[in-house]
Amino acid sequence: MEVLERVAFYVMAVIAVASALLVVVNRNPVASAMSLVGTFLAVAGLYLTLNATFLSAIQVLVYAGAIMVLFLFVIMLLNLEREPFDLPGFGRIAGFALSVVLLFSLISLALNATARPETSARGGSGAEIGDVFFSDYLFPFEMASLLLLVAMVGVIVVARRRKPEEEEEGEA
Amino acid sequence: MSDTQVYYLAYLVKLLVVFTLAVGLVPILVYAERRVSALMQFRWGPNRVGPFGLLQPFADMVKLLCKEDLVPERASKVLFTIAPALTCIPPFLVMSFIPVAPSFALAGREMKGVVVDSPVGILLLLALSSLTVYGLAIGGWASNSKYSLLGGLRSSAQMISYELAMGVSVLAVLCVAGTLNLTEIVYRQTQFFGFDATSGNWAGWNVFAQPLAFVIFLIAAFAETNRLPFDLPEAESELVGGYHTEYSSMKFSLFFMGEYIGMVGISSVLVALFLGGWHFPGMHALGLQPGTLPFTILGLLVFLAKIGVLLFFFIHVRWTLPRFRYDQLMRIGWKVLLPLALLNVLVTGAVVAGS
Amino acid sequence: MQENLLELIILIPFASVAVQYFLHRVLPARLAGLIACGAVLVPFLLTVVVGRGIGSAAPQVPAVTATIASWLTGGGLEVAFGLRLDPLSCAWTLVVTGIGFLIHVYSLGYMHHDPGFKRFFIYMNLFIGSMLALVLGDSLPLLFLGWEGVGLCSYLLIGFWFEDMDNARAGQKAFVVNRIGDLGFLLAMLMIFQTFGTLDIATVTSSLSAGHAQGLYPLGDGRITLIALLLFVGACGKSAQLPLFVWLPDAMAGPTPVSALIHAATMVTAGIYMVARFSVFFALAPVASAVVAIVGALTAFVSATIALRQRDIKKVLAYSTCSQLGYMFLGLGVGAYGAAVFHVVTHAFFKALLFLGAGSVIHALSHEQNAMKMGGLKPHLPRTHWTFFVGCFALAGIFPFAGFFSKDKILGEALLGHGWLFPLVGVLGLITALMTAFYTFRLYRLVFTGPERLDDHARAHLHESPATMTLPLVILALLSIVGGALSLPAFAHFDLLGDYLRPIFASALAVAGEHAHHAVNVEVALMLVSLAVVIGGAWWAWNRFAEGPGDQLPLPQSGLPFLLENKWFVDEIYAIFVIGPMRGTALLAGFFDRYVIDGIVNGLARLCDLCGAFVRLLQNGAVHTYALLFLAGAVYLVCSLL
Amino acid sequence: MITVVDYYVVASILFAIGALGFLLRKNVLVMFMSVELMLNSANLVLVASAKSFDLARGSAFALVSVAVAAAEVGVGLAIIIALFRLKATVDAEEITNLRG
Repeated sequence: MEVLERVAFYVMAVIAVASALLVVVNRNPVASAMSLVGTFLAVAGLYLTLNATFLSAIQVLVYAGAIMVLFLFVIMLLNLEREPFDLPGFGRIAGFALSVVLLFSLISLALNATARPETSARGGSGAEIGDVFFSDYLFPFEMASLLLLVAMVGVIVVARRRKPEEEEEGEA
Repeated sequence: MSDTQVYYLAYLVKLLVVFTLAVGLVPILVYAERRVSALMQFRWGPNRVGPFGLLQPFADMVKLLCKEDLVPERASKVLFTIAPALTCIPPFLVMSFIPVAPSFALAGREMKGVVVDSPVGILLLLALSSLTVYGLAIGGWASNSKYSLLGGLRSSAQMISYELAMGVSVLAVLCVAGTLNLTEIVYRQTQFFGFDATSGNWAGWNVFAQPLAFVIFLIAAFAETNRLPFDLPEAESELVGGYHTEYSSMKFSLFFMGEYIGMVGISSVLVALFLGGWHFPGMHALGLQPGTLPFTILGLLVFLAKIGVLLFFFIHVRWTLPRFRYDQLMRIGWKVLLPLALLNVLVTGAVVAGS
Repeated sequence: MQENLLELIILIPFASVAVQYFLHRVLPARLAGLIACGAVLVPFLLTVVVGRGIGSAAPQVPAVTATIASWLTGGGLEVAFGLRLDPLSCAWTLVVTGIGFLIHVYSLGYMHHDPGFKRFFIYMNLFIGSMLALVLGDSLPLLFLGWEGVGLCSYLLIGFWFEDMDNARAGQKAFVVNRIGDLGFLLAMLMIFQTFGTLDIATVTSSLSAGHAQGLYPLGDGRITLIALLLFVGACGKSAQLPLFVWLPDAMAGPTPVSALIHAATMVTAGIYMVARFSVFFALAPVASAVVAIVGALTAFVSATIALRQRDIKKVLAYSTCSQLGYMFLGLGVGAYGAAVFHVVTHAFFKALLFLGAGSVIHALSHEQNAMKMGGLKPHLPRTHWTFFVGCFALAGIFPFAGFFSKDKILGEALLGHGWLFPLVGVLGLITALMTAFYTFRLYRLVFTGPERLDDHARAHLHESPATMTLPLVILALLSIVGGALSLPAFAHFDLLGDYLRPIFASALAVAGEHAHHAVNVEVALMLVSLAVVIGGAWWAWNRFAEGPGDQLPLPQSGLPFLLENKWFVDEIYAIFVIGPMRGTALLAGFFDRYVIDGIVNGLARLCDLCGAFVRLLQNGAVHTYALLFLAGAVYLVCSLL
Repeated sequence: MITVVDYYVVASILFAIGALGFLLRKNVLVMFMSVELMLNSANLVLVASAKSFDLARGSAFALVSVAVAAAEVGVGLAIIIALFRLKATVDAEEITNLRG
């Protein structure tokens, strides 16, 4: 079984990293979005290998099922073209260099970490997470719902197409 | 052969059974659709190929396969190619979460009547079925055609909207069932109508405990499978063919198949969630021992019969009702179904918490 | 139980304010008025209930206390929202809520047509609440809070009709003049804290008398004297005493019920309350007491002289109020604390009655206030007339009306005191009593008898006031008749109020030495003298103004009448000697502010501007630049963790 | 044996790729996607670490972070749409002026 676990981890990790790279490299935004869906699904798979089944389902449901559809929808709505290729300027070269430094520093930071024994008292099932939310973290839970409500109102206000007369009022 | 090997072999067989079911039902459905529609319109329908035209679907398939595989100019080739596959995969995956039959003992272990028995099965099921939208949206976008794009946009908007009502209606069922595990949910329904004396919980088919959720789910199911009266993404009269306008040959047939497997999948979900799964009143009285293979096969047959009835209903509705306008569709989804579903959850939650 | 009721007494008016304020859109005016009235009546009844429980005379001052919440805590300071109902505050609370209720009812009629009806009742209830905080507060800060609260309400209500510039100015004047007094009070408070280390009133007074007993604070101690004087400065501001009395006559710009409630019956007596509350300080500071007595007597005298020639019906009463307040301070100064409080109570009765009666007249005459344009109203306003008549008798101090007993008590204590000071202020008070009787009946004659001098507009709308207005008048009139029974002269051996208040002033009187009881015949003789003086004054006015104002109608151009007509030119003197120099200083300060301080500030701003111009180069609006810098920071953080 | 460290490494790589995408791409949408990538890697670290302590608690944290991400994406996309209406571009290098 342990071999299976290893295989699952490596497959998921490779898919995640590869499609993440595709997100950045693809010049077609839709292809980027689809690659990102791949990354999310792979991360969901990683959650499964961590026994966080509920979170894994939520990851697929929210990220792949909702957030990325929204992205896709917006890309289609704006009807974006492929990004033209242009020569990298100073900022991009610096950005690339910085990212590489970040990568290596993060990895060395990660390797410095000592693996603690995996002694979680509770698993990641829906019932157990529910217990946590409805006892210790009731307030954050409610705040999260409030945040979503506020975000919903905000989105409607911001994205709404204004009528011409309102536009004039806004400018006046 | 050791017990473990027998077990794994049986597992493989189970897998195959479920997937053949899903695929095998497609030609039958296509045939049924055409025959039923013909019956309803006083026509003959296909009756030339094979006895009663039974081989028509295969003839159609051959025809589709032989057609030229066109890829529009300036279309995004990779996306154009993977889009049809993306519509087909999620329904297959959905099927793997459905407990199609009761479990039986095999080689000293319990063999579940489901491919993947996940503790959060219903969530994963919903999550995966929501991925169908990518196929349609990508297909519409990659075709580089305005009809397809509009079809793709419509489908993504429609599916997101109705997924909400659907998910919320399922929440009410989960409140009654008290678990996210589908096998468990079906087991809780192994009584036609009534309460479980020991636990004091509802133990009958959920359609009686949750009629409103059932209706909402049913309506949403039509929208999710892009069937009439919600087939706006592929409205012939407005968008030619919607997202699959530019598709032909095998890719088109994949879209086609995807729609029908989707119907099978959503019908299975309906049966499992609301209609008692493999259970039918009186089946225990036949003298078959629960937990044995014959009982399991009986359960499977019951399940299939239920799916068949639902699929007939799907077809019947398609040839009965006219299509909604797009704004009507959105209004029903957001302003009728979603509030109703939320109300249902509220009331159910209150009742469950109170009892 | 009693504690909870005590809390209710103060919370109800504030709750009512909140209700009226937040629901002012939906509440019908009539209902709002009734709520406001109820919010005063209920505390009155509660006070009666709670106050009955504290009547027992124990060695300790009997009191009910309650702590609503802790308030200021820090360092050695600990102040709570604590309430304390002892005989003194009980008397005041009863006056405030009782008279206040009657005036609220009266206002229902008086303000009936006013567009600011609801606003008026919000202010009124706020005033009642603040006044109760002042009276019931067991600590100096709470007392001060109520003190400022009533000041605010007074300001709001004087300027109630703020559309008129003059009214708004009068409100400002009251506010500013009060500030001067408040400064004194604030300083006194700080000194008390420094001296005693606490701001709890009961603790302060008891530790002072205890300290005196141990020889810590000898008679005439400088520090105590200073505190007493500063307290008196505060009292002067609030109670309109001599240097600071100019705001009260102007305060008559407010609606008449306001004048009755705030500027006659309750708020202006806050100074008396404070001095009475800290009577131990004054008892230990003979100099301060003398100052109180002299200032009181002078105020009584000067105000009475001004009232002699006032033409505005409310101004006459306003100056009379100053004058009567002077009497009260005189009483406090000579150590007749009980008598002063007694006079507060009776004065509240008859001055409220007179103001409300004047309001009724003004109401009937469509807001005509000039007494020269009245006359002959007796048959038109029968109920207003006889209640006003009763009020006049009470104010003039004619036996057996309420004013006679209280005034006589103060005068008796003053005249029969020893040393040069007491008889001096007593004589001043006696002369004032003469003038009081004179101007009171002058006013009565001018308004109600003689030929009618109304203008056409006023005559057209002439009418008796509605029952909501006359009923309070009748009740107050009855109180003015029998109010004297609360505290009969010493020889009658019936002194309800005095007995009730005795524990409060026990320590002060112990310090100063109990007044000797005088022989009965001396007291009776004094009474007869003062009665004769008063009746003489009344008689003189009665005859002189039988046929209207007579020679008082034309404006005098010289001599004493000229001085009196112009109120001794006090306002003008202030304008030259106080306001003028202040204007000059302000001009200088403004110059300094504009060129020196602003110069520094602007210079700094310009420096920042310059710096900003450099930093601005970094903010080029491109997200990528920011992200790059941000990431550089992140990388630095990560590397520093390595 | 797969340990927490392996997950950390994967998360680090994902994070760095996200940062790279944010810095190199000009399309606001793709930049936004990169941000989501970074967020996901952070979540991964959270859940992986939680295995050593309390997985349910860690999952709950991650769940809240997912909810926040959902809200953030909604608002972010709405802003991008409004921006596109105003400037007719999603090129981050062309959107440098706050004033419409």
